[in-house]
Amino acid sequence: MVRIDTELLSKRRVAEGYFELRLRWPSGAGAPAAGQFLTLRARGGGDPLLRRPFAFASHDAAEDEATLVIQERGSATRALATLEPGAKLDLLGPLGRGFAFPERGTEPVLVAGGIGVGPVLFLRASLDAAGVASRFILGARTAALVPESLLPRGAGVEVRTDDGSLGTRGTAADAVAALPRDARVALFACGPKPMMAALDRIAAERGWPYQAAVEEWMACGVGACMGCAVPLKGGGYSRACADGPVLDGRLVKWD
Amino acid sequence: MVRIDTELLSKRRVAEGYFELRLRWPSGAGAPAAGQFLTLRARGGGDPLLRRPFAFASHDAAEDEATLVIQERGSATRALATLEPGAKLDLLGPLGRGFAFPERGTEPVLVAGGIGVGPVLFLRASLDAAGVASRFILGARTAALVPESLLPRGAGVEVRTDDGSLGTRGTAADAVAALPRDARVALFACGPKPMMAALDRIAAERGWPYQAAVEEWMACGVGACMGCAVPLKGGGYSRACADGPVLDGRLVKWD
Amino acid sequence: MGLNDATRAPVGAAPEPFAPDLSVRIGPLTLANPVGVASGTFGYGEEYAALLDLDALGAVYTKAVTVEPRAGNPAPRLAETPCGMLNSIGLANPGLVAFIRDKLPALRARRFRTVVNVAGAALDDYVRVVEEIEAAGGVDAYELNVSCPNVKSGGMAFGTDPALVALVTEAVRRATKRALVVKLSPNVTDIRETARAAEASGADAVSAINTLVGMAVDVKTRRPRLAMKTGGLSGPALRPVGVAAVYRISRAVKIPVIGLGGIATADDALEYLLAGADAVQVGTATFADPGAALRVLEGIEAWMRQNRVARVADIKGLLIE
Amino acid sequence: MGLNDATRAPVGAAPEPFAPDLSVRIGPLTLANPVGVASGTFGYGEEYAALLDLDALGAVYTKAVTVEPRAGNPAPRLAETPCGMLNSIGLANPGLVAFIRDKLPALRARRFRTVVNVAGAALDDYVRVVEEIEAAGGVDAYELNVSCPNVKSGGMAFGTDPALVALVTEAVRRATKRALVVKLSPNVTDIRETARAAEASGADAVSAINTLVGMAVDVKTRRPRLAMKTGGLSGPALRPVGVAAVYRISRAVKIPVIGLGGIATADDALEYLLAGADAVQVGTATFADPGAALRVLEGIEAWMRQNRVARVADIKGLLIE
Ligand SMILES: Cc1cc2nc3c(=O)[nH]c(=O)nc-3n(C[C@H](O)[C@H](O)[C@H](O)COP(=O)(O)OP(=O)(O)OC[C@H]3O[C@@H](n4cnc5c(N)ncnc54)[C@H](O)[C@@H]3O)c2cc1C
Ligand SMILES: Cc1cc2nc3c(=O)[nH]c(=O)nc-3n(C[C@H](O)[C@H](O)[C@H](O)COP(=O)(O)OP(=O)(O)OC[C@H]3O[C@@H](n4cnc5c(N)ncnc54)[C@H](O)[C@@H]3O)c2cc1C
Ligand SMILES: Cc1cc2nc3c(=O)[nH]c(=O)nc-3n(C[C@H](O)[C@H](O)[C@H](O)COP(=O)(O)O)c2cc1C
Ligand SMILES: Cc1cc2nc3c(=O)[nH]c(=O)nc-3n(C[C@H](O)[C@H](O)[C@H](O)COP(=O)(O)O)c2cc1C
Ligand code: FES
Ligand code: FES
Repeated sequence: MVRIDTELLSKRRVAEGYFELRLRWPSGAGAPAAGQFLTLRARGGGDPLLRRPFAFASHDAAEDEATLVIQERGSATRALATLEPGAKLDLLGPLGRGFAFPERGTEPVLVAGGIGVGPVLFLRASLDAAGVASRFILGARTAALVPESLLPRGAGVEVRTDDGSLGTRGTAADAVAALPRDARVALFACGPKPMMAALDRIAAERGWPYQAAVEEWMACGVGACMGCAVPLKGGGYSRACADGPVLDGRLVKWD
Repeated sequence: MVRIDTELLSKRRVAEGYFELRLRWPSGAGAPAAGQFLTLRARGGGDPLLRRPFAFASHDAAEDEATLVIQERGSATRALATLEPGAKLDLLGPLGRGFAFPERGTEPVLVAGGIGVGPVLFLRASLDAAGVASRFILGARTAALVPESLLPRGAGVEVRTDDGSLGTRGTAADAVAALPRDARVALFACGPKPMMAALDRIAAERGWPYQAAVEEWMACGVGACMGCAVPLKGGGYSRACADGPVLDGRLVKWD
Repeated sequence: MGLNDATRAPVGAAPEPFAPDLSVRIGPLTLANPVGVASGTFGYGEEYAALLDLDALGAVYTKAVTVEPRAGNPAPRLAETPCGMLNSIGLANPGLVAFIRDKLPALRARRFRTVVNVAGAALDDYVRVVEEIEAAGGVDAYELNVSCPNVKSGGMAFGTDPALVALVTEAVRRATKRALVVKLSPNVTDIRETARAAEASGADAVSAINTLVGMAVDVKTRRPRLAMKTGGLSGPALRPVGVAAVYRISRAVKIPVIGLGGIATADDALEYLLAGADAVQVGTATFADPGAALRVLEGIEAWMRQNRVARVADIKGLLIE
Repeated sequence: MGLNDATRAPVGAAPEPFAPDLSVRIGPLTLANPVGVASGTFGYGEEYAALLDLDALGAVYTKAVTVEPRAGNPAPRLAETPCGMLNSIGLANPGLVAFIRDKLPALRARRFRTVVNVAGAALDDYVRVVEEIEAAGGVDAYELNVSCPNVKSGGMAFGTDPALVALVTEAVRRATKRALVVKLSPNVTDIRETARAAEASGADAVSAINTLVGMAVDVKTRRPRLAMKTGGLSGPALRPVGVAAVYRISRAVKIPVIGLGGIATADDALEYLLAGADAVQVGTATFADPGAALRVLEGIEAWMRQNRVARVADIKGLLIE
C-alpha cells in the first residue's frame, strides 16, 4: 500500500456514462490483485473532501499500467471524466482484500452487474492467465450500458439486459439461476445490492461458495475509521475497505 | 447593473504576477465608468464561496470589450490566471460609483499604487477622450511590478519605485508631495492604504480635493449586506461597494 | 398526495399536467411560495431589484431593524472560510425612524411578503420596533432576531436562554396580531428548548438557524480576520447543522419551521423540507448567485411536479426514516 | 522570543541557523511536537503505518476504547457535506480486553506518545477503562471523550453538562497520575463552562472540538444519508467553530488547550496556535491526505524558523488583538 502521484495515460468512453482510465502504476507501488481497489483524490482543497474508491479493472506489470472502469455519478467522477492524458493523479493503493482463487474442482462463475464490471474483468483476466476456465456473466439495464469493447473474448461469456436490447432479456441472477443445480459452481460477483442479494439466495440454496465484492461509503480506506461498515447476518459488521471489499457473500446482510 | 455569462477574449502577463484579462462586455450590460467594478464568480460550487471584485481597467464600447488588470493573490486570482481564452465568466456589474470628472480649472493628478493601476488607467483614458490633460503617477515596489506596456502614452507620466529600479526612486506620494503647493490639483488615487493615507495628509494640508478608490472585503457587492464598511473620520462607515468604491478620500479614516 | 418517482416512469409516457400548490401558511399569513431571502443578506429588497424579479419571492426577510440607527462593527467585517464565510456586521441599520420613512414605502409597493427582522439590546426595544411599525402599517410579519452572535449586549443572551426567548416572544406577541416568527440560534446545547419556549409564548413559527459562532486568524498578519475577532459562520459549510436543527425542532413543536443555513440549490432546500421545514430562506448563496433564491424556487416546483406532490406541506411527510 | 518577518528580511541575507523547540508539555507529559492525529481517524496507529513515519507524530490519540466491545451503528455511517463530512460510527471498537491484548503491544513498541481516547455509557465505565489500562501499562495519557454525539445514552449527556464533566473528570483523575485530557463538545451554549469544570476537577488539558451535530438528506432516495439520521460534522467546514472555541477556552482556563477541527495545513494549525492552542490534532484531513499531520508539523517548524519563534508555547503570544 502506497500513496503515489502518478499520471493518466489515456481515457476512453466504453459505454454510456462509463469510461476506462489507463494510468501509470509503477512496480514499486505493489501489484494489485483482482478485487482490490485504490482511492483517488479528485482535486486539491476541501471540495470534494474525501478520496474516492475505485476497483482495479486490470494491471499490466510489464508496462507499469493499470486501468479503472468508472461511471459518472457525482462531482468526483464528473471531474475525472474531464481529465486529459497527462493529468496528475493522487492515488492510494492497492487496498483491501481481493478475490481468493477458486478451489480446485469448482467451476468459477463470474458475475458483473453495472459498474461492478471492473473487478470482475480483472478476475477473469487473472484466471485466464492461470489457465483456469471461467464463465463470465454481465447484467445491465440496457445495451447502451454494456462496455462491449471490454468484454472478455473466448467461450462462456454471456450478456443479459433488463430490456433485452443486447444478449438475453433478464438479469445476471437469472442467468446464474439457470445453471445446473448440481454443478460445483464457485460464484464471484460485484454489482448492485439487489443482484448481490439474489446471488446470495441462489448460493445459499445450492451450497455454492460466493465471493462478493461490496461497495460502501469510505473515509480512510485503510481500516482506521470504521466508516465502511457492511452488516453481517450474524450481527456485527465487516469493514469494506480492510476486511473486504471481497467478503463471503453468504455472511453479508444484503437488504 | 446586470449579471451576465460572458467569455474571456485574451489574457496576457503585464508584470510579475500581474495579468490583463480582456473580456466580452456586451453593450446591453451598461457602460462602466472609471472607478466602477464588477464581481466575478471564480468557480461553481462552494469553494471559493464569494464573488471577487475587480475594477474595470478599460472599456471599448465599439468592440463590446472591457479589460481588468489582476494580481495573483489567492485561490480565485490563481484560478483566473490559468483560464484560457474562451473560458466562461460569470460577471456582475458595473457596480459602485466611479470617479467624478474633475472640476474645471483644476489640474487632475492620477495616482496608482501597485494593483490599484487598473481603475486609474481607465480614468486617464476617459480624461484623454474628453480632452482633459492629466498627470499620471505610478508607484511600485520594484521595476518587475510595473506593467510598462499598459502605461499611458503622452506627457505627464511618471514612475516611482521604492528601490529605484525604474523611474525615480521613492513613492508615488513623494511625487505628489513634490508638486507645487499652490497648484490647483485634484487628486485621484487607488492603491495600498499607506499610500492612500499619505495622499490624504497632503490633500488636507493643501486643501486639494481627493477622490479615492477604496478596497474592502465584499460579500454582496450591491449594498445589501453592510460587509464592506469603510470607516470614516467623522464616525460611522461608508459601503465600499455602493457608496464607493470612489469616496471622498479626506473623509476616510485610513489607518 | 401521491408519489410517483419520475425516474421510473415508463420512457416516452407524457406526464399529465400537474400544478403543485406552492403556498405556505405561517399563522395568519399566507406566503405565495416557500422561498424567502434571509435577513442581512438582501438589504431591504431594492438593492437586488435590478438583478431578479423580487415579486417572485415568497418573502423578503429584511435586515434587522433596531430602535436606534446603528453604524455597525469595525472593519473588516467579512472573512471567507472553507465553503462558508464569517460576518460581524453588528446589526448595522438606519434605525426605526429611517426604516419607516425610507424603506417601508418601497416595501409596501412590492407584491412579495415583507417580514421585518427585529433586533434589540433589551426587551423594550423589540416591542417598540414592532409597535411603531404596526402603527405605520404595510408589513406582513416579524422575525425576532434573538440569536445574532455579533452584538455583545444584545441578541445572543436572549437567544440562548429559553426563559428570555419566552419573555421577548410574549411581549412582542401582545404588540401584534401579524405572523410572528422567532429566529433561533444554533449556539445552544438543545435548540428544541428555545423552540418550545417560542411556541409556548405565542410564536406562529420559528426560523432556524442563525449563524454559528466562528473565528479565523490571518497567519500572515497574525490578526483575527474580523475586527471583532469572532463572527457568525454562514454558507454551505453549516448546512448539515441547520438540517439537523430543523429535523429536531420539527419533531418538538407543532408550529411551522422555516429552515435556513447554507441553502444554495433546490436540492439543498428539499433537504430542509424533507427534514421537516415548512418554508426556507436563502442567505449567503445570494452573494455568489443573485438569482439563487429564484432558482431554488423553480427547482422545488419542478421536483413537486415530477414527484406529483400536491402541497409544500406534504414534502416533510415523504422522508423515509 | 523574537519575531522577524522573513518576508521583510533584506534579500540575499542568509538567515542564521535557528532551531525552534517543538516540544509541548501537557501536565506530566512532554510531547516531542505539537501535532497529533485525532481520535477515530487513525485507528490504533498501525493502519497507517505503511503510509507515513508514525514515530514522527507528536501523539496518536486512539479510537475510543469502551469497556465492552462495540459493533457500532448501522450503515451507512458516512456522508460527505460541503467541505466536511458526517459520521455516525458509534464508538465501534474491540473493547477494553481486546484493546489491551491486541492493540497495546504495538502501541508500546512505538516512539510516539499514545493517548487513549476513553468513552463510556456511565461514569464507572470511564474509570474502569483507565484503571485496567493503567494496570496493563504502556500508554502516556488519556483523553476523555465526554462529547461524542453519536451514542444516545453516552458521551453527549456528559459532555454538555459542566457538572457531569466535573464528575467524570474527578473520578478518572483518582485512577491515574498520567496526563488527563478532557475532550469538549462544541454542541453547548458556552464551551468555557465545560472547560472550567474540567480544569477545576483536575484535568491537565482540554481538547476542543469534537464534532458538531449535523444531518444530511438524500433527496433522491428521500432518506437521511446516515442510518442514525444525525451524525457528527468534521472537516474544514467547521474549522472556524473550532478556532473560536479554542480562543475562548484559552482565555477562560490556565491549563493547555489542544485544538482540532478542520486542520489540513500548517496554516490551519497556526490559526489554532495563534488563537490560543498549545497543541493540535489532525483528523479528517488524514482521510484525504494520509501524510497531512506530518506536513502540518513540517510547516509549523518552518514557520517558527522563519519567524524565529523559539517555543511552540510562544506562538499564542504573537496574536495581535
Ligand atoms: C471498494 C469500492 C470499489 C469501487 N469501484 C468502482 C469502480 O470500479 N468504478 C466505479 O465507477 N465506481 C466504483 N465505486 C464507486 C465509486 O467510489 C463512487 O461512484 C464514487 O465515489 C462517486 O463519487 P462522486 O463524487 O462522483 O459521486 P458523489 O457525488 O459522491 O455521489 C453520487 C451518488 O453516487 C452514489 N454513491 C457514490 N459513492 C457511493 C458509495 N461508495 N456507495 C454507495 N453509493 C455511492 C450515491 O447515490 C450518491 O448520491 C467503488 C466503490 C467502492 C467502495
Ligand atoms: C472595489 C475593488 C476593486 C478591486 N480591483 C482589483 C483589481 O482591479 N485588480 C486586482 O488584482 N484586485 C482588485 N481587487 C482586489 C481583489 O478583489 C482581491 O485581490 C481578490 O478578491 C483576491 O481573491 P483571491 O481568492 O485570489 O485571494 P484570497 O485567497 O481571497 O486572498 C489572498 C490575500 O489577499 C488579500 N486580499 C484579498 N482580497 C482582499 C480585499 N478585498 N481587501 C483586502 N485584502 C484582500 C488578503 O490579504 C488575503 O489574505 C479589488 C477589490 C475591490 C474591493
Ligand atoms: C452578512 C450577513 C448579515 C446577517 N444579518 C442578519 C440580521 O441582521 N438578522 C438576522 O436575523 N440574521 C442575519 N444573518 C443571518 C442569516 O439571515 C442566516 O440566518 C445565516 O446567514 C444562515 O443562512 P445562510 O447560510 O443561507 O446565509 C446575517 C447573515 C449574513 C451572512
Ligand atoms: C470517523 C470519525 C470517528 C471519530 N471517532 C471519535 C472517537 O472515537 N472519539 C473522539 O473523541 N472523537 C472522535 N472523532 C472526532 C475527531 O477526533 C475530531 O474531534 C473531529 O473529527 C474534528 O476534527 P477534524 O475536523 O480534524 O476531523 C471522530 C471523527 C471522525 C471523522
Ligand atoms: S473506510 Fe475507514 S475503515 Fe473502511
Ligand atoms: S459588499 Fe455588501 S454592502 Fe458592500
